[in-house]
Amino acid sequence: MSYIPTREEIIEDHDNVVYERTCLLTDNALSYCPGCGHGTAHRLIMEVIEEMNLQADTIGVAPVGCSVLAYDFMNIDMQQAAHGRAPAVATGIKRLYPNKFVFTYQGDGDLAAIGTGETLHACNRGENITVFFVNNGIYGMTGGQMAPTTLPNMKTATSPFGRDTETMGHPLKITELVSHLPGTYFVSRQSVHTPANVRKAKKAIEKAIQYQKLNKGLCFVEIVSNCNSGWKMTPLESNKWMEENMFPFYPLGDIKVPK
Amino acid sequence: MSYIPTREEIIEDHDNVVYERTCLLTDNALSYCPGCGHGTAHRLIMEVIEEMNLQADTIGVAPVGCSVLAYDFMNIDMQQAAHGRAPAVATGIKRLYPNKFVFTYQGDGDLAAIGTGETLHACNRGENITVFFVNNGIYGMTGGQMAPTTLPNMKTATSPFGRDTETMGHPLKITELVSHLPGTYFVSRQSVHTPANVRKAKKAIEKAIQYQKLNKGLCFVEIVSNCNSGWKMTPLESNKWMEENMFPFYPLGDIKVPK
Amino acid sequence: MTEEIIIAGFGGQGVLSMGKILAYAGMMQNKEVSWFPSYGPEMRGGTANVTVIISDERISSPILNKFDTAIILNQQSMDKFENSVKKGGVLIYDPNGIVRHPERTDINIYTIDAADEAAKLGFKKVFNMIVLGAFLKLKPLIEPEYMRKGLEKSLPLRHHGMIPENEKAIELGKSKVHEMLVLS
Amino acid sequence: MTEEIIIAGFGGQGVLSMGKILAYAGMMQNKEVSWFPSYGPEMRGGTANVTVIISDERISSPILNKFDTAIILNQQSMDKFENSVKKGGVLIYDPNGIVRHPERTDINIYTIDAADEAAKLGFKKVFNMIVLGAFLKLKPLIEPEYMRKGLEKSLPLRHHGMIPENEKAIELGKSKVHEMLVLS
Amino acid sequence: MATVKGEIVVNTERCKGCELCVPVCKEKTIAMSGNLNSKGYHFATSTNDDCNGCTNCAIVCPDGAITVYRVKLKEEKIN
Amino acid sequence: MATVKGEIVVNTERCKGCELCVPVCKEKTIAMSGNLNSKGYHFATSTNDDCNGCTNCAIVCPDGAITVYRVKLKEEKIN
Amino acid sequence: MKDIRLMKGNEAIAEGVIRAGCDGYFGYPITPQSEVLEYLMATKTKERTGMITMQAESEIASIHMVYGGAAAGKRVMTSSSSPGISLMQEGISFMAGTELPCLLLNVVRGGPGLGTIQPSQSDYFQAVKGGGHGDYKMIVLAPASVQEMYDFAKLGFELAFKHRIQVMVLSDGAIGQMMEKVELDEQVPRWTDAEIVKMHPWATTGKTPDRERNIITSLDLNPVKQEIININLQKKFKHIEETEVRFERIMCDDAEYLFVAYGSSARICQKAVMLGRERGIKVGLLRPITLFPYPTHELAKLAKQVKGMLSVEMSAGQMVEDVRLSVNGAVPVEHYGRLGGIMPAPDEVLNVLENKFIKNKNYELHTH
Amino acid sequence: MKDIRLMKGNEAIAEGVIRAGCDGYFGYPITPQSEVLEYLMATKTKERTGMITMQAESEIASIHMVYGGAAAGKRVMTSSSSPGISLMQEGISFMAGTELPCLLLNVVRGGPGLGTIQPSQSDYFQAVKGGGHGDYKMIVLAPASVQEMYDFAKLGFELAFKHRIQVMVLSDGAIGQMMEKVELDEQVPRWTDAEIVKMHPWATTGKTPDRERNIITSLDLNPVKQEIININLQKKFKHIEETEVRFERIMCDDAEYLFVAYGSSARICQKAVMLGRERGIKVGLLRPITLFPYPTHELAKLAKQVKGMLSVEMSAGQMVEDVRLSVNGAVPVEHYGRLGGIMPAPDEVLNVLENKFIKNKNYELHTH
Ligand SMILES: Cc1ncc(C[n+]2csc(CCOP(=O)(O)OP(=O)(O)O)c2C)c(N)n1
Ligand SMILES: Cc1ncc(C[n+]2csc(CCOP(=O)(O)OP(=O)(O)O)c2C)c(N)n1
Ligand code: SF4
Ligand code: SF4
Ligand code: SF4
Ligand code: SF4
Ligand code: SF4
Ligand code: SF4
Ligand SMILES: [Mg+2]
Ligand SMILES: [Mg+2]
Repeated sequence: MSYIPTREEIIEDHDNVVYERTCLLTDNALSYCPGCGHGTAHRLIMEVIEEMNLQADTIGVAPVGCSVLAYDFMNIDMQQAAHGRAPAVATGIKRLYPNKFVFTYQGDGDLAAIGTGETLHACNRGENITVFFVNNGIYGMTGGQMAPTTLPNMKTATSPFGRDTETMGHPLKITELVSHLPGTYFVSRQSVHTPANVRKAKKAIEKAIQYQKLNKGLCFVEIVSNCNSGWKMTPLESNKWMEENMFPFYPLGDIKVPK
Repeated sequence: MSYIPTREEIIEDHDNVVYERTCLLTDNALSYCPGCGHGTAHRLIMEVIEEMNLQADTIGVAPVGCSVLAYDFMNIDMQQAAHGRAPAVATGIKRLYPNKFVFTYQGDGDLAAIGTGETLHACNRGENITVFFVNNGIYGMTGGQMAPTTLPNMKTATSPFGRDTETMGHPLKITELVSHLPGTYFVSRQSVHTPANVRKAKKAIEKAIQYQKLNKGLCFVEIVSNCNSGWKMTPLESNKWMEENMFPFYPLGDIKVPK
Repeated sequence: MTEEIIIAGFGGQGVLSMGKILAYAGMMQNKEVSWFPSYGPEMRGGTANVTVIISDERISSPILNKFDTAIILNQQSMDKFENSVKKGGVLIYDPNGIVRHPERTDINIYTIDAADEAAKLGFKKVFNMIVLGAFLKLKPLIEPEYMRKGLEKSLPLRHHGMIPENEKAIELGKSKVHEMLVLS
Repeated sequence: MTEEIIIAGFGGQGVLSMGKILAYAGMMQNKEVSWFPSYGPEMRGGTANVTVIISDERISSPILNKFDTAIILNQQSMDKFENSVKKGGVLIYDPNGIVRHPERTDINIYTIDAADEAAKLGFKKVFNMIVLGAFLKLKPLIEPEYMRKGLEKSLPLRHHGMIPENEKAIELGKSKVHEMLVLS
Repeated sequence: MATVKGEIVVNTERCKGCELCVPVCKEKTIAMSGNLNSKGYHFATSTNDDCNGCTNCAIVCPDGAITVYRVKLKEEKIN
Repeated sequence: MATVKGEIVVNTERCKGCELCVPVCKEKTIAMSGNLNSKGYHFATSTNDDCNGCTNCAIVCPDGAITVYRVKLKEEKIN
Repeated sequence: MKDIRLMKGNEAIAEGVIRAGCDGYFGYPITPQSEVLEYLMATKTKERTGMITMQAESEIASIHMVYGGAAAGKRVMTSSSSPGISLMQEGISFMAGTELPCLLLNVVRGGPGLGTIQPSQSDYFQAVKGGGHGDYKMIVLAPASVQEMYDFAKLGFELAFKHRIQVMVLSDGAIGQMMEKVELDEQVPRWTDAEIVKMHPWATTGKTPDRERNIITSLDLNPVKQEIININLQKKFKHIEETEVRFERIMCDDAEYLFVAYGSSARICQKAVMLGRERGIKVGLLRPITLFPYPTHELAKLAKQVKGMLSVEMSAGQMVEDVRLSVNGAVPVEHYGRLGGIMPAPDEVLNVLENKFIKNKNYELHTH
Repeated sequence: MKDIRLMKGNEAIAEGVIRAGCDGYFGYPITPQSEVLEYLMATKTKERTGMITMQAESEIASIHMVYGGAAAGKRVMTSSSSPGISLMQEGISFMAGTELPCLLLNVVRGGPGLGTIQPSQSDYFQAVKGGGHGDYKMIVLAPASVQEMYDFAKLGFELAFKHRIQVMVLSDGAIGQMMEKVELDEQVPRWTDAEIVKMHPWATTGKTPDRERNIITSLDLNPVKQEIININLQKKFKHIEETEVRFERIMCDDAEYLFVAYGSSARICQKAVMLGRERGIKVGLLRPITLFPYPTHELAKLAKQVKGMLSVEMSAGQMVEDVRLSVNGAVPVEHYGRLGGIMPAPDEVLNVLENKFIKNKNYELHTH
């Protein structure tokens, strides 16, 4: 039998750390609701940027949405973009700094409603940027209104009797749509609600960043996430609901991979 | 042998008319350049509306583009929409007049550049409207600048050395794109440069209007057309160039038909 | 008669709905009322406050910086609003979680152990009604029948079964408020 | 010296480029110049006109409603601009296609059969240079060497081979302009 | 032998001389006039008697400038 | 028998009590504390010695509240 | 029995448009006005009156849906808050150019940019001078209470159709979010399609044999015609200036000093007037209700009576220009504003007035 | 040897920005300014100086590409004409809120709506008062010649970076489309990335270990902080008003009557001054070159000297408000405007001045 060290002995030695918050997340407490996937998504992106040693080369673009304050949490240079315009903003940056790593971080309202034109055209031009797209099927920030990605019959503040696809349209699979454009290089849909999914999502984020360094065109990583406040559930319930309802409609996995 | 009537005898009798301009085209001379497909497209739509006896039930929406003055030529009630916004305008009309026949008539700059968001979302919601989309691969109205649909290496006023797909993106197949949306019901690509094509295009227009009457969702008819002025060719040359260059990239035919 | 009230605490303490019930009740009693909340995302887990005015006349400004009564339910709000009570006005607070107690000597200060009482009842939701009771004891602006009407109007139908509990909590609050001794 | 000129006709007659060559030449001769076109889609098949000013001083308004010289190349333009010539000013026109000839008696009117002459040359493109020659005969503002420089500057390199033809056409225009008899 | 006889009437003021109608006429009936209309365009014109009223020219004309007439010829049956 | 031993440290002020870390711990090490942090949240806490340092809890924590430590146990070879 | 409710301003105007016979609402969520769309959705307008309520993909789509509906003669509207209203400027200019009636609601928040979601009045210039291109005006109504939020729905539609003009209700986060008592009135029936054809012969309702086709356009490439169109527009605005000015005078009759304020600032100033009178200062309040047309003549008249005017706005000084233009130098006009979502308090504005005009101290302004 | 060219105004400003060391142009075609983008494309800016020229999918995308580039410290710009500029209002407000330097060109055409493509000056309010939401100002330069179109490229970028502000060149179809002689100057080198890091420590160029991260945002939900941000913005505008006023005086020294006009109207008035002097009228012209900051003090001074001022604008009367605010009732101020793409002629405006102030007839205005 071996000697079993005490808790104090273990945590005293920083060499024993196998996981700690990346230094690219600031000390500011995240402004998200308890259990919201935005936090994990932030963390993964920052971990990869740290691991790839890209902090000095990164310019991020924050959207309007719950993640509007992303710049408070990500310890990198960031610009806050107007609602829906992050891909245009990122285009402006990247064209002038082709050697920087430029990404947008956007919600489904931002990217797939008001920002549809900017999203599609940045994808179509194959801008060398990376788009991180957090799809929670709702407008979290403004209090839970219907998003383009809201599921059929889902209740929100502006579809209080459920999304009626007859009058409100079908949920928009924007990710599949942009994957049809020649300008996108790598398109993937992930989630961050279980350890396994977190690991896969991180892989996808790594690839997306790698490809940008190789000037391959636009990489697009969707993260299907909960909005437990908007959905009016506990975090654990919301993740379960997400698995049961969101994933069948928004199946996880790579959608477009380099040939 | 039969008696062969003289020219005068033949044209004297209105019963002998087998083709004349529909009364739904006004007497105003079209403002288009000689040989421009816009005129034929206008005529076909008006013919079908006449034949289906829909004049009193039709509200058309003119775009910004060479066809901005469509209301001078189409003898129906029409609204002129801001650049790119015709699908939103038509949505506003149709939601309030579900029994009217509502259509937009748009160019490629209008529909696929500035209006991308409105186009995609009207399609996605399955608005019961009909979109006529004249794709001439260029901004005719403003003097021949590059459009989203401009072919690779094609020279325009803003791509004087040819469209460089590396920096200017690939031509956008917006029609294929919207055909992927559940809200579109009938999506077809036609041309109007030969008698046979004119006849086919008219069939597609008829179907699109029929389906709207049946509340089937959005019908989308693209007409690949010349812009001989913008392309700097004679009308005949431009039609030939269109066959040789546009059609391979934008193949004619139905893209989505009802099951 | 014009009564200008600020109610301030954490989001989740029922600050806004307490104000709403008060305003509804005032309205049912045929008074002029206004209810002006702090709003927006800062409410998420942060602080919440609402200005309620009940008056016999048309209300001028619904936004005020001086109040007849301040109802204070956490330390942050105490820091922010203690000095906003008019001279001679009333400050009611729940001492639970309060580190720095009010220090003014020119106002009347009362405490209500609403959190404790609610916990004792095993029914945390009536916390705000206990506080409301304390207020109504000190400022009996609204007659009980109109309080009931206010509750009916402001609670969704499916919660009407709870009205008796709420009324009881109000009564409890009335009985539990007590004046702080001012050591001066 | 300030010369204020309007040149007006159909789109396609080379109205704008004639004005441009004149302006370039003036500039080469170290004068102040301005060139202000009608623009936009109405040019497509419609009318075209351009105001050219050549002056020894800084030019004030590039937009005018009175001109020293009007060069008129179709009926519509005649209708529009005949009355815009200053008293004592010059009106030059090509009678080809003109139905209603100018009627003013307080200005000097000249004709130039430029369309016919160009047709005779079998070289329609120099039509506008013939007209320009007529103008220069009447208003010898620009010396020939600067006209050449103006042509060089305003024509794209690939058309420089045509400069001699253009110069010849200008000379032709100079020789063919003639004054209209004013019947009054 | 033709069993129908056609005729076209070109609205010469609407015609813009684009020439699109010319090649679609199998009967080579249409050509461009040497004359100009008031807008300065050479207009299309019918140049022979072979028109069969197929309407091809009219339906490709972007300016709706052509009206087509057709009569059935009463044919004597041979055989 | 465990060849590694883990420990977690929860930053109780960052923790928002979402409970996402609880079910992902195979060792059932984590539970929610009865106490509140200054923001009013019940925070997560380690409740047993079974942690193996797998990091599952940390990587699902949206608030980056968990640090995970692990040591290899020097094992005496049996057999 | 009167139908009296306690409502938020945003809810009141939503209820107001339903009862005013509105045919269609098209909008996009934004704080602090999302309750308008939410209320309409929750109340099932389609079932209640047949009114269409639709969430658009953006503010730009919203305003052009409004354009389409208005051009077909319907009573239609949209609402948003500052950034969203900025996005609508092209569309608003198009509606001005085509003289289409509609109701627009701006629940103003602090700018510029994303700014803050707190109340502000810094979109006055945009609303009153014209944030879009070209020479145009909208009728701008400034509600100062939840009741007026409700009332201006009906009034707005009436004015819009009377003059074929866009009516903007220029509210702010405070009026939108606060609850007050509202007295509701009867449902105005929605127009039938046949009524629309009759009442609005210009509307694109489908060309019938009995009339020429109707065209809604703001384009005329012929400058001569375009100038005539513009002159007629200007005549209409002039006519509106002559006939539609609305304002409220509070204690003005004997006033020596005057607050000029609209919307929630006016509520604050009303209290300040009361405080001032308690202090023995003869102060009054002129509250413009229409910001266009502006109560220019009323202010010019008051300029002969008072010793100074203080324009109080939650902005760095916008309406004050119209006050100055109205009095044309006859009396000193000062401005006091709070910015960025902060609302001044009644005693604060009273102190400023006292210091500027009475104590004549060199008062330090917050904003400069 | 001097490099002298005959150029269109649109071409001149395009050449101007290249030579001013511009890093990026993002724009969308619209008449009457498409030559800007066309010229830049034809001249191969990428090969010439490394400057990026890009056609965006819309004006909205353009302004936000500009935002991105500007926020990273680059010299960037966009151009459009009236409807396109209206679409940019939200973006402009965001740039104001983030204090990002940039150059914006509006080659104004007649509105409202689609209007006409002919020249107009009816976007003055939008440019000067703020067409977007919130309290902000841009520096507005009004070129009156092709040379100034060229010159204001460099000046514009200088002012933009000096004050971290948006500079709008407010031109019109006439100045954009006409050709005049232009004297070009030397190429200003584009900044290297290293220079940008040094000169613009606020720019988001990638966080290096030697500094905190840079954040470009216009959001602050805390109204207290937001008010401070706004107060600082107002201080900046005040400072600009004190230091950057530009104008031209033409025959003002002995003037008894004054034209006030900018851009192409000023050219017309300049001719009218000459005509007036020929008629023996002592008339002068004050030409504001900066519309914000406005030459308020100069006009106030002139108000003591002249008997009347006529604001001549191709609009229904916009700048005239600033003239009136400047003179504050000291002297009669009248307006004369032509609309819808029509430009007044020199004798026409002179006649108006004569009739209004000298003959004192009841002159019938075109616009009313
Ligand atoms: C122009 C404009 N329109 C609307 C808004 C209001 N708004 C803020 S965030 C948001 C939607 C946020 O939803 P999403 O993008 O899905 O992000 P989430 O909060 O769900 O992460 C909206 C509509 C705005 N700020 N600006
Ligand atoms: C907001 C706005 N931006 C730009 C323009 C200028 N514009 C007019 S038409 C047009 C493009 C026309 O191209 P397309 O839609 O392809 O029609 P076409 O003329 O080729 O038929 C543009 C950019 C405008 N009128 N409004
Ligand atoms: S509202 Fe929804 S998306 Fe926003 S922080 Fe809360 S859970 Fe996350
Ligand atoms: S410019 Fe092109 S699209 Fe426009 S009318 Fe001419 S040919 Fe047709
Ligand atoms: S109708 Fe047919 S045959 Fe007759 S001219 Fe036309 S194309 Fe030729
Ligand atoms: S197709 Fe029509 S417009 Fe063209 S030449 Fe023939 S008749 Fe004339
Ligand atoms: S590291 Fe693994 S074993 Fe340890 S507490 Fe976390 S989830 Fe449980
Ligand atoms: S996942 Fe993180 S925030 Fe959530 S309870 Fe566990 S430690 Fe706390
Ligand atoms: Mg979302
Ligand atoms: Mg096109």
